[in-house]
Amino acid sequence: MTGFRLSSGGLIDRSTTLNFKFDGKSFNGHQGDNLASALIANGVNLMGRSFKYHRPRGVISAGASEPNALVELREGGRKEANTRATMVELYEGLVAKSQNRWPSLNFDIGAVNSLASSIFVAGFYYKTFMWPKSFWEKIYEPLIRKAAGLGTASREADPDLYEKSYAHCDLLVVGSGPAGLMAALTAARSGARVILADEGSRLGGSLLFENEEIAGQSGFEWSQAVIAELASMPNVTLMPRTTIFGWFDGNIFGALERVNDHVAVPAPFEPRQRYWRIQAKRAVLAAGAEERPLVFGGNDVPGVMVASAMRHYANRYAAAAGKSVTIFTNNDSALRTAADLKAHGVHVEAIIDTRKGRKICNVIGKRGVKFVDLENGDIIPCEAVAMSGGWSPIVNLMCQRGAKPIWNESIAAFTPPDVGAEFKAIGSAAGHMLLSECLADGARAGTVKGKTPATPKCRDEAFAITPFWWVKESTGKAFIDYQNDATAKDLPLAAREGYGHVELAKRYTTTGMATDQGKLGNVNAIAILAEASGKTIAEMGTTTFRPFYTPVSFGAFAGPFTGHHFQPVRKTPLHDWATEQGAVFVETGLWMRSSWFPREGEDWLASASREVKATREGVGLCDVSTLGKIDIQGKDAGAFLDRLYCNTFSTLSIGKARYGLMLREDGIVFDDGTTSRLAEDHYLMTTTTANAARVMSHIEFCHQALWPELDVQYVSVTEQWAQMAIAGPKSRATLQKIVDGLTLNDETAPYLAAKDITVLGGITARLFRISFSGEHAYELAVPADYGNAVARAIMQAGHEFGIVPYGVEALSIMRIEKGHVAGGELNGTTTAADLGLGKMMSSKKDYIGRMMATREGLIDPQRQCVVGIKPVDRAMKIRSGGHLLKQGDAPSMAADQGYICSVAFSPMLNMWLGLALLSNGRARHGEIVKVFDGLRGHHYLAEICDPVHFDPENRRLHV
Amino acid sequence: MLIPCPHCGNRPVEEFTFLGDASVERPQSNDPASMPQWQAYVYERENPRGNFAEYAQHSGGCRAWLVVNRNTDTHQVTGAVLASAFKRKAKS
Amino acid sequence: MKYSVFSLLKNALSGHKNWTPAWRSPEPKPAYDIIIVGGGGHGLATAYYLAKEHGLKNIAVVEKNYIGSGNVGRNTTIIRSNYQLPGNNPFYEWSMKLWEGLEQDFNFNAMVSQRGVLNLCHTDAQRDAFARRGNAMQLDGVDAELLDREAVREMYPFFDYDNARFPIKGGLLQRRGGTVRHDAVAWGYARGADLRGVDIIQGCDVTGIKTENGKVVGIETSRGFIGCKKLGLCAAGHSSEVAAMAGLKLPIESHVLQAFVSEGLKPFIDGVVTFGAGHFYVSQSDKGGLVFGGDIDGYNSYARRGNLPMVEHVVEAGVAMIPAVSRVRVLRSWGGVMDMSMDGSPIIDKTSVDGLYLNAGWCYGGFKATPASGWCYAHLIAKDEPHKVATAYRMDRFKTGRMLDEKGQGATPNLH
Amino acid sequence: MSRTSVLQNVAIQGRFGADKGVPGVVLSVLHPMSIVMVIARKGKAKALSEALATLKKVDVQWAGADQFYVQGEGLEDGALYSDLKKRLAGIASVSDQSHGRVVIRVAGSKARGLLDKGTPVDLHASEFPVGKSALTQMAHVSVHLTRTGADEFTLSVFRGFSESFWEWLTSQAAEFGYQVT
Ligand SMILES: Cc1cc2nc3c(=O)[nH]c(=O)nc-3n(C[C@H](O)[C@H](O)[C@H](O)COP(=O)(O)OP(=O)(O)OC[C@H]3O[C@@H](n4cnc5c(N)ncnc54)[C@H](O)[C@@H]3O)c2cc1C
Ligand SMILES: NC(=O)c1ccc[n+]([C@@H]2O[C@H](COP(=O)([O-])OP(=O)(O)OC[C@H]3O[C@@H](n4cnc5c(N)ncnc54)[C@H](O)[C@@H]3O)[C@@H](O)[C@H]2O)c1
Ligand SMILES: Cc1cc2nc3c(=O)[nH]c(=O)nc-3n(C[C@H](O)[C@H](O)[C@H](O)COP(=O)(O)O)c2cc1C
Ligand SMILES: [Zn+2]
Repeated sequence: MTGFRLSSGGLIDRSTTLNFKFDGKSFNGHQGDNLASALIANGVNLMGRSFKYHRPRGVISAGASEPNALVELREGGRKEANTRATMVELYEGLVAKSQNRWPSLNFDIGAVNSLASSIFVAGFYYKTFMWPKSFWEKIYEPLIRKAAGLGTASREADPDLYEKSYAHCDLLVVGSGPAGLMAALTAARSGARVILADEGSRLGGSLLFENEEIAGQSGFEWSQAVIAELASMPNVTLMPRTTIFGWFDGNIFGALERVNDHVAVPAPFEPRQRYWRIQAKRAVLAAGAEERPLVFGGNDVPGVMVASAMRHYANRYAAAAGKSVTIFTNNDSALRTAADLKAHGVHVEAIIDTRKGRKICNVIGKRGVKFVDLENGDIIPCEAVAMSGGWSPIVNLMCQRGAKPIWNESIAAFTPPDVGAEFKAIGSAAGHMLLSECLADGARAGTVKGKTPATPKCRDEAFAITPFWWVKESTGKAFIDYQNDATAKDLPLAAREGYGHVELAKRYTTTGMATDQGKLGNVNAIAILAEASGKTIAEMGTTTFRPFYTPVSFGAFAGPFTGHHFQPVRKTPLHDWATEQGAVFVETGLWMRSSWFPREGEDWLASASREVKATREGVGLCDVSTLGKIDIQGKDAGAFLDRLYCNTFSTLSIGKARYGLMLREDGIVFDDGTTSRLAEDHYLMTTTTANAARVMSHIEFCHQALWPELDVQYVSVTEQWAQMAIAGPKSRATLQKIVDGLTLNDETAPYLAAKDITVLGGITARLFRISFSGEHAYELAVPADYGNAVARAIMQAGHEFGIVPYGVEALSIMRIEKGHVAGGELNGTTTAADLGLGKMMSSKKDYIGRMMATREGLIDPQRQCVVGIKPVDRAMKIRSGGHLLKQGDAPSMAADQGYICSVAFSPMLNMWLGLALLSNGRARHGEIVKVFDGLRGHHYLAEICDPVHFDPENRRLHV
Repeated sequence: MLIPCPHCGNRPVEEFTFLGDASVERPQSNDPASMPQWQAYVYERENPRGNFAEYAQHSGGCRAWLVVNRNTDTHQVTGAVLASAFKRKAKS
Repeated sequence: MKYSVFSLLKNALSGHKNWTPAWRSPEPKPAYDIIIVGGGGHGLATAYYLAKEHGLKNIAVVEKNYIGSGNVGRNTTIIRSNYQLPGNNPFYEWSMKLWEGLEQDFNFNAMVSQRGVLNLCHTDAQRDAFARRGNAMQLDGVDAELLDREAVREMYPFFDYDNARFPIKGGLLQRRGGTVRHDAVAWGYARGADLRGVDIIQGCDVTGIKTENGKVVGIETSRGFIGCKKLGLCAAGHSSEVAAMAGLKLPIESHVLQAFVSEGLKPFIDGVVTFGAGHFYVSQSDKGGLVFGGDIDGYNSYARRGNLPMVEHVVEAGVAMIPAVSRVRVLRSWGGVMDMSMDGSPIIDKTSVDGLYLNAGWCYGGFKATPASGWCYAHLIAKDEPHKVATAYRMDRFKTGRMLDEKGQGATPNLH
Repeated sequence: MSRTSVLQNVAIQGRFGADKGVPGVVLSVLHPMSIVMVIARKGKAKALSEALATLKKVDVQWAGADQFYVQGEGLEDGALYSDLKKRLAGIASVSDQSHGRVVIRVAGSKARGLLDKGTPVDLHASEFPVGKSALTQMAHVSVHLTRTGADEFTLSVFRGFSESFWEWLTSQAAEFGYQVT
């Protein structure tokens, strides 16, 4: 317990009290606090445990880079693991728990790992756990996996809402410090569309906590005045609490807005977070710079912080890390901390400056700083240590598309690469350490046209640094990657073992792979690795920068497309009618199709069987609206279809329909369907439900890319028409009752007729005499808005004939009875011949797939082709997916003869039967094969037969 | 990644469907002797690291098939024309 | 030095100062009998087996970057042998067998972890396809189980079963499937090969292939000309590029596939699970990160990074499958460049150029193949005839029409 | 027999979502609509646009290369289609889409904010003036979008998706407060 609340100052509202819980204990803080500052103010400096050694850890930074102070925030479905206490705004009722400790944060069994730390060095696990072999699966790995991770994820669904949105601007400004504000202001004043985003809870950047002087005001006052002006402009969008997490091709930026993370529960209708995709004509990176820790023994003891963080807590949150502080630095900036702390009445014990040959060797203390010992043996008692190893421009975003940052000796840091005019770094992100430079930089970057306006006068703090990387005298552990417990010693070890490439060292030691992605530690690691490998830092270079600058919740990327709204639902025009009829619906792609229409006490099989019987014996009505319908018009429509289909359509007479088969250019069957000719220059194509979109795109390609000279136009009319199949011996009699002024017979509506008619006193309709069921059948299409009404009318008309609605289950039973191929057989690997449709392939014309279909492998007589199959034991049930073997053969893939594609229980033949693909099958009708269905532990004999199980003479088509 | 559709202007990549190498040309002949050309047309692809002319359909927009010029290494898009107007470089 | 608990303890006492490099960094010799282009999993495994199984000596692996910098070092580490076409499974099952003894074989713990691979299905058609596949696996002697919805719920109670847009109907489970520590595979093979005298040459970019009257004689590289009698291309993702150096045009497009890792979590998902109603598959690494991926971005690319739309597409599917993942955070995303072949299957074959061999076209599935690919490629290079479990991977299949198209998508690489 | 809107039981009239005074958006389903897709025959693009320019009492909206939606409210069902089929014979292919598409009007001060949640198209007036149409995707659904006023747009989607699309649209409008007329 060393931290405390300063008696005055800070951007907190002391008139408010916010109660919160950490590890079950109650505390309070003020509006304006974040969780870390409130804990410090309450004297809590132990906030978490590290990954490998379970070391006690406190907060080390004051922002997004925090590796230590990670908590489980909130509870139940709202629980968030690994949440950085430094980024959590305090709210009334906040509940947080520390992580990766058992049983408690103070006493953590896992800490024994650090005793064995001399063995648990980088990569130790690659060298052991191999004997005895069986132990890995049974003992070692389960142990390792149990140790995995830091926080625990909720198992409940997230009750909050998420949103996605797009934004566009002339200038995106990333970061709202002096550089960003100046850039935004300059651009905005010249009328540009500006977006200013900052991950912080409040705009202002470092001006919210640094003692600066701009235009005779404090830096804070100046910033608030600028922000107020920006807020008043219609062409400016201010986005606080918004992290730009990634830079993508086309100057598109990904951003996460934490809309309601600062409250216990989002307001009604409001999202928790909003994910933005920002298309920026230009963008500037005004992300500032990150202060680096120094590498020395015990640099992870709670109470050790980077110097700017310590003054950040003191100045902005009035939270002091301790009553007495030792400062350890290799550059000037830490002097600001000394000055600011003194001003707050915090005692600064000493400033240990490596440039004067002074070093802290070790920080002594377990759960808090007791004292530090120096290179000369001196000991300084103190409660906290502020360290500064220099400043690294926050180049991350600029390097996410492959460009590498450039080492700059004078500020001992990597500075951004030049990635072109679309995206420029300014201010400290560009390596400028002086406020005046940052402001000037911003003004320059914000200048859209004309000359750059003058920038306000300001006070500059001198900055100078002499790099210093590692106190080798340290006896205690000196950490590089705090969260993953990578120490300074691990890097030379990696180099020694051949993992000296910066990327290999990263992977071998896991440096930079934790939730903070090495924001604090990577440069230290690179410097030490470079030294160990006898290279310069510039030669060593950095590891690859990747999205995301800070981690992004799954929920934000998913937005509103969760649960039932994952994908849109597509309903047919007959959906209401089907619902009235008690349909059970099934997902078919995005469509919901009526699957069967159960009556009291029927399961799907009983229902489907009844539907089939009733249809084959009387009449049935089925919704087939999902079939793709493409209107194809133009002078060359016929010629075009001849090239798309393997059979011919230019010869089709007007008012007629024809079954068509389409191949892919590689000679394999693509799709099928009936296409009708409505006029000389007008065809209507139908496609399978599954391939409708692909066929459309194929048509567009063939015309636009292959044969643009053809005069042909096409558009999908799938949704314009409600289409129903009316099938069964009584279909004609039923339809007759609703068609206007036309007697249906084999002259007016012969088999394969396609004609425009009207029904129910004037409703436009198209009548096709086609049949998938094998019955005397029609398909009737009416404009979608009339669909339900017409279907109801047909049900009435058919009532006297016992009409039933039937679903896709019954449809599929009937097509299998008839041996009509569908999805199970059109599987993207079958040829026309395999499907028994080889005769359709014209030899008189060129068409898609003609040539490649002639390859030996596609005409090999041993290919698997469609056959019928039925169990020898006629009472037995068969299932799809069973493989076929010659009776004598032992089970093996080498002996595999094919498999069962589709099965159905045929109510007409009162048995299970199916369609299969069988090697050289057409020659094997009558053969008895062995069916291997090991998955269901079911092996049985089956008889191969003609695919047409029912009404082989097709008599019923014409009854 | 933004693609300049001649009809719709700059649109993001998710509105497009890609079909790869646009240098392939469908043979005219159905003579068995032309099999090698068919073979190449259907299976062999230019696949350069660098500038690339590729088929892409604005499937989430105007549905036009385009030939897009894009650098496969940098993803820099340098232009797009309608596939119907695309002039293939004569093969050397 | 041999890796073991004892060597570890011994070195601990001397402060780990005495470890020797896992592999040397030799200067390239003027010439080798065999050069393998590509220090990825397959290239290193090939060199390892050439030395170990065929007793060949004078071998080099040349890698333009650092070893494992390619897909072996950036993949989602899933191993399985659940294919359905004859010609595939014997090969992948052989690979699985090699995984099962790999660590003892090359004395490096690659953390082969057979926690099961579960593919979910959401429609009857998918279930039928799984039944066909599972039975094919069993015919090949591979373990396969068809699970119903309740059995899946048993294993993963917090998936979305009830509110889902596409309800889970069941799944196909291969218990012997699982994951392997990706980098360790490259390092283990590299160390094993190095111990057997193979020169592993990093930072050596192959820029040209030199042939004399139809025969390979060597390669031009960023480190000068290196002669060889046999040249094995193993440059996954860049196969078209290197093959073009010998005037070959391949049935391959290079595509980028993204992968992702979440922040580290306490044990959440035990095995590997793939969603059947969207592009999402996930497993949890030994460090606790959810390692996941989905579909390729869809356009030809040599940039090892993708774009936002695919990130959304994949994560939407993830949350649809596991609503509880909503508040977990995605930590990092990256991309890898893969050969997408015209039928979705690989090529292990000789080429029209004498002494030039090709190992390519692994799409997003070649990590699991690493041991068998190395084994069979080594066999081909050493004996000049295909290994019996890799005969289906000949390139002439496109000419004959005997494609190996598991998905039935045809000659459209980005649909495989 | 009269046409029934697919959204008749979905787009219930009333005031929904957050109550922040004036509703941020006002949504209305335009039904019954006559919608006809016309596509120029080869080489007839110019002839088509001239012919379309002479049309009265209907709006013509760009819908792709030499393609347009000709739309009118309150016309007799099928009349516009047969009329255009006659007028444009030989210069355009004509297909009736009146029942195939559902048109929703989105108006109000937050109309653009709402649509920004769905489309990557920049709807800022400087880029997307009144009268301009775009074909795009919103919430995984293809949308034909037209600006009909400073704060007013129409969205046209495939009928089958309209209910699902409506759910998305209203859920996204909720934070602004919306009125269905
Ligand atoms: C994101 C992602 C996820 C994946 N997930 C899985 C999975 O879960 N399961 C699975 O089985 N497979 C998966 N894969 C596929 C698998 O990673 C690859 O098929 C496999 O790694 C390829 O073999 P490789 O290891 O030899 O390739 P690589 O590791 O890419 O090796 C090729 C090497 O060749 C080098 N090279 C290229 N050109 C040259 C040159 N001119 N000179 C010198 N060297 C050169 C490259 O630098 C590279 O190191 C995934 C792939 C990706 C990208
Ligand atoms: N004295 C020193 O040693 C020293 C060192 C460095 C900086 N400085 C001072 O700090 C100031 C730097 O000004 P500045 O404007 O360049 O930076 P800044 O630090 O003032 O502001 C940067 C802002 O960008 C935000 N940010 C970073 N990444 C972001 C992202 N991806 N998305 C959204 N927001 C993000 C940060 O939260 C921060 O608020 C100057 O006054 C400079 O003198 C001083
Ligand atoms: C299985 C697997 C797990 C990974 N886990 C992590 C991780 O925990 N933390 C991390 O920063 N990166 C992780 N990565 C990503 C790597 O850091 C790196 O991005 C990836 O290997 C690609 O390399 P590159 O980004 O250097 O191009 C993981 C990668 C893989 C393949
Ligand atoms: Zn377009």
